[in-house]
Amino acid sequence: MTTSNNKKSYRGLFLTWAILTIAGALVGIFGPSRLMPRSMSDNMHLTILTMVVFTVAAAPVAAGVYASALYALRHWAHKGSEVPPSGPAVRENAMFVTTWLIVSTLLTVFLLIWGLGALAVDNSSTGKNPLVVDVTGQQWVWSFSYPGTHVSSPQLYLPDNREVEFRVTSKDVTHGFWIVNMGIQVDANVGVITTIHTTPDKLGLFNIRCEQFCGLNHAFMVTVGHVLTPSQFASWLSSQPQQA
Amino acid sequence: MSIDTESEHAAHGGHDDGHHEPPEVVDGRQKMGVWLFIGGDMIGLSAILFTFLYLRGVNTDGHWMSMWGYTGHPYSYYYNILDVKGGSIPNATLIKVGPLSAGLNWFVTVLTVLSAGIIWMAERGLRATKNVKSYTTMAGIATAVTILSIVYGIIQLQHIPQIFTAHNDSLTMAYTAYDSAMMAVDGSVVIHLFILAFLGLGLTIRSARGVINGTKWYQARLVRLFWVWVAISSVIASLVTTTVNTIH
Amino acid sequence: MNRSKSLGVALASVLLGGGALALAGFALSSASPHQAALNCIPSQTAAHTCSLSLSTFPDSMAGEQGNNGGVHPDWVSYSNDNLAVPANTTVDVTINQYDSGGSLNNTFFDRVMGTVGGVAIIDGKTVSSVDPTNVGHTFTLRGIPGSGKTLFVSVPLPADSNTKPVNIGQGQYTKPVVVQFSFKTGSKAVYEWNCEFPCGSTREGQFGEAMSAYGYMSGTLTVN
Amino acid sequence: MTTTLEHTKTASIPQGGGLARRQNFLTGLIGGAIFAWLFWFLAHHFLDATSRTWSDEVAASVTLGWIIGFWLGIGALNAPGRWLIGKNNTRADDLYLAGQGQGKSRYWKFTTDHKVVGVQYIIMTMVLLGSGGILAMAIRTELIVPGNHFVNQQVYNGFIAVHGMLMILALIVAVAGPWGNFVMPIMCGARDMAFPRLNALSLWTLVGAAALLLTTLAVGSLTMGWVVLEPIANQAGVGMDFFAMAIIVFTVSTTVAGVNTICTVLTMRTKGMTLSRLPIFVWGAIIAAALGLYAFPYFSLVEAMTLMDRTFSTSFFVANAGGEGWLQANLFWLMGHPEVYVILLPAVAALFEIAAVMSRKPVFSYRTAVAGMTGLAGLSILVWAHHMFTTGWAPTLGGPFMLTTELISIPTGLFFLVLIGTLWRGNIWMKLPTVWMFGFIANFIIAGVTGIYLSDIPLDDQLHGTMFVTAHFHYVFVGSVLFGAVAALAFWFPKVTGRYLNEFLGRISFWLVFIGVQVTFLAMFASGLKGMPRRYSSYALIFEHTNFITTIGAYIIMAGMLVLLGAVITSWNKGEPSGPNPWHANSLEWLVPTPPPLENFDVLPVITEDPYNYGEELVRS
Repeated sequence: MTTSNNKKSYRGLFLTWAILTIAGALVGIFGPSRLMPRSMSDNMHLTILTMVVFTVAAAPVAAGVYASALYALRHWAHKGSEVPPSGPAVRENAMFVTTWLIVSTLLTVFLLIWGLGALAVDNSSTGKNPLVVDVTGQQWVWSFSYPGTHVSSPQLYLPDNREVEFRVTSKDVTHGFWIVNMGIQVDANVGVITTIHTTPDKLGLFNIRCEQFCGLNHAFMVTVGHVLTPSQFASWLSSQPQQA
Repeated sequence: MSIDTESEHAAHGGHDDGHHEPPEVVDGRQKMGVWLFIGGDMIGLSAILFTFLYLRGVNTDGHWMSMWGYTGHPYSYYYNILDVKGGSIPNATLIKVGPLSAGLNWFVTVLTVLSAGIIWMAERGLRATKNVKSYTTMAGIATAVTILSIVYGIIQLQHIPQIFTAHNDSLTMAYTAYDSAMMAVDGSVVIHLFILAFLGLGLTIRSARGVINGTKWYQARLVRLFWVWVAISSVIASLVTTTVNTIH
Repeated sequence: MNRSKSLGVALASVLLGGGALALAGFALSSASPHQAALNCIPSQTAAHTCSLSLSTFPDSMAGEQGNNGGVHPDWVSYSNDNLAVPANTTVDVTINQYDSGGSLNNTFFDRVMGTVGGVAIIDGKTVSSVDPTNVGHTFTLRGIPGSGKTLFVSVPLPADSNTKPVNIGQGQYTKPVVVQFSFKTGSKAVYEWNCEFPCGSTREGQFGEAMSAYGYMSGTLTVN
Repeated sequence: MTTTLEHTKTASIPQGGGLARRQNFLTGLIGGAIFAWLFWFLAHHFLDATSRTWSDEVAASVTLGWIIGFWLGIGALNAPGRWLIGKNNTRADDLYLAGQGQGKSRYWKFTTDHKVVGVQYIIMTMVLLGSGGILAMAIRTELIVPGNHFVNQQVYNGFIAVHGMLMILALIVAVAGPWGNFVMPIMCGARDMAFPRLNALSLWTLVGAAALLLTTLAVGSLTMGWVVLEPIANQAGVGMDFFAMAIIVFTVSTTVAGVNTICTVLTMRTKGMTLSRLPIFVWGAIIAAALGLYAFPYFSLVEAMTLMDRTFSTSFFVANAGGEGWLQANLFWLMGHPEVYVILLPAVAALFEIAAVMSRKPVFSYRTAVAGMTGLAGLSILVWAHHMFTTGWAPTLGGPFMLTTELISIPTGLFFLVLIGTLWRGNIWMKLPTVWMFGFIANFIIAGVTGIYLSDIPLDDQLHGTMFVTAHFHYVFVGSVLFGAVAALAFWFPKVTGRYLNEFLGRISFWLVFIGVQVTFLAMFASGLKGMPRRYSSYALIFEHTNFITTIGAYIIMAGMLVLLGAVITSWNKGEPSGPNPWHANSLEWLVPTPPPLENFDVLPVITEDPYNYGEELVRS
């Protein structure tokens, strides 16, 4: 293979890479957000954004591997039953290895910085008058109670735009409390209270599913929740039967 | 791969050479094998002690050595009350079991260390004096000491107190977190002691039959390596379990 | 081997293997118990109303588990597990509760929830909740058909403290507590129901054995 | 190339020899059955005389009886017994144990020859993959439409637990078992493994464990997932006792095999086989073995504790008695994450080997390859809590574990560097192993990228416990490890049988499995993103389409694997003859006759350079 040929064909490699990168980035931008459930909280907005950013960041890397593999197949594949002649005896290429290491380290550092930043945002709490909800998992029913009100319910009702702190526990085995539309989950453990918090910012219906295997009817340990306006929430709360 | 065919026959005289490796090569390989098994066993011990310390660490609210339930009677006593007479058992009380006897624990450990010392002395004697008879005797003594430590190890396991708990009409037996962890630690020690007893018995018989002797002592050394490790692990386990045993 | 022969091998592998797998699947499927459905009996008097009658037993001698109580004669059981009701109908349920009881581990379930009027009739008395320390079982129905519509019904069944003996099947029981309630079904869906009183006997939450096994203290409600 | 190495002189076949020489798999089964019954009788009599069904104590006793009886029956305990009474094996004994002059029957015996053990591992891998595959098809059939129509949810829960564990076992042994035993000692220039009897012990112990695991479904309800989640494992039926004992027995097998592999590589290399001249596959095998030696003690301990909770009423995982479910999660994942690399590394190393031979080039950056594998193994023991991000255990450790987890992408990236670098400008011989290797490259990048999502805690808070995770690790295990394993099978098949694995059938199989994997698991990613949790026996209508596609894809994979099975069966005896070195490779396993004679080498070779001297001046032979 002559040098000019090489240059020409490496252009092909670059083109394949570029096309695949763009395709990957497009999938990243439009794919997950289409598939993922309606976002109803600050955490879920961040989750979807992270998904998009990571996919776009991964696209050139994956495209690089695919393009090289396709390029190798296109140019160096040797068909037939006879053994091909030996290739060039290249054992090392310090430049290439170093570049690869630097690039992959930089990418990892980027992922880490983004991840730690997102984690900090995810965990940050406004601390302003959060609504506390006690969540109890029992095979295979969720129940929610609102401390200080004697109200409990098999469905979750939340006011809009107010931070909610969930205190999650279990009566029997480990369950996984997951608000699908709010991007938060934490296990419900026996004898332990785990907490998570989020701030709903869209009105409407959302799904709650158990994401930790909990036995016979695990698939049916589901319920729904409602985000209401603060006044609707107050009237719902007062309309509920009081439990001792 | 390039094979240097010139030196092949120079290095090895006959045709059958290499099928019989020199004994010291085989011995070295077996020693490495024993060390690797000891390495795996070290992970096992650390995992057990991790369990012990983890359970200690999470039970800061008094559940480490105590539990709501009943004790003092055998299972059948409560079973009769519940299922035969149809009554209800009295209210559960908070039972504090307290730490197991550190003396008994250390007694088993000291016996293990003693047997390890004997087996080490015996091996040194064998290599120095080539006297197989005294080796057989000492290996026999070490085995007997090990069997004694097995007996006390089992006695120790039997001293772990059972507690009965009842919910509605079903009665269950249980152990506190401390007792559970102790059962893992002591159970592991007893299983290791069984292996030592087997190995000690083997050394005794083999040296009595002359398979182990003044020139072929390598197996004695391999067994001693493992034996000393078991003794050390027993000491480590006892150190941890008898120092981290406050009730609160 | 030439190509056509190879293709033959490929085809044979897929057909033979697929056939063997289908057989294995059939065997697995038939080894998995599916009980015959108990259909809701339409009311003669009122439109869109039907009635279901169930029982809860302290053992398995009178339920669906067979003459000798099946593999686990001592496990608590519901009389039926697979229930079928019509869509958009009021279902009147009567449960004869023959078992003793104790304390709920989650007092949430001492309430009557999701029934018509939020009440149940227990031995003739209309109640909206019961004593949480004296419950035998619960009938708790939930599940999600997918579109956000939910059906949640939970009725506590108080413990049976009667002494008058009754014989049903091969089981000997005492006169039951009778619990009656109604709920309304929506569109077609499959729901699961189970008992939320901890009546299994393993240590974690008393939810083992009969509580965790198909066909004892749980079942399916099909709306069709 | 290989002409001067003759078959070992046949020593006279020993005649007679008593009971010990009549033991085989059948006597093992009989022994196991007798002891299982005996232990059942004793346990039932002394521990549990009243119950009509099995209690946990009885079930655990039966499993113990089975494995002891199986060991006795097959002859695994002969060696310790003979050691105890001071009898050493003669050379004739050793040769008999190695299967000399016993024809095909040696494959059914406690045979110590590493090549026999290697073939037995091939069969065991196929048995485990096959039975796990049947369960996979059952699971997908159940999920083809919403609702529990095919089996009920209790049976389904058993399927997911046993499918998971069978496949984990299958993949742990899929590359390291057959090729770590058949070719690895020859690659090092050894006559056998370091401890041939332990080698046979590890194989037959695996058989004993697999038998226990396969019976769990028949014995009772398994409501705990393959990870044996606590505290729910405390609720499961007696099948759980079989399950736990199967794992404990299995860890005995892997520990013994790991010690054997390490000792073989470190002490049995022939003269001149320095560590830097080792074929790269040997590096993968030894690093995986060392990692396994670290990881599996946690596995046996956590299962032993599960069994103790169930039989002795201890409280390791019982919260109201002072135990904790998170303890199980910690111990399990301390084992569980290294175990992923115990599975992955041999497959990757085999692919390095294949890439070099098939592209007629040296392994690109051999040192990077070894460093990458070592680094991955080292990092993998520091990442276990990333499986527990959403459990609520130690939220403050989330950041550090995210760090270690994301660092893993650096050594993983080096694998692509080595593979692509080796292929680059080579003359890539497009035979069956190469084809499957390209499949690996395509799938492994998807596995890697989706792994990055899951390592990020805010994203994991949405994706953990969903089908997204399931799809991710199936891209790792099916898309990557299985492809590597099939490539290795196609590559070394001629060395075992003297025949090629049918190229045409192999390619049909490749395309079916490759397409099937994309269809199945891309749709499964979609299910996960939409919000479908894993281990669901039934699901809401919004997941209908993606699940249907996944099931169709799974059937395509099944068809592909069946074609592969057909190819293996037909090629084994009737395939195209390959000669001793079909790929014109230079490593030692190709320079001995096919099939390699007992004890491999007539005269041990002396090595002067590594096997990757393609295109270099020094090429000889």
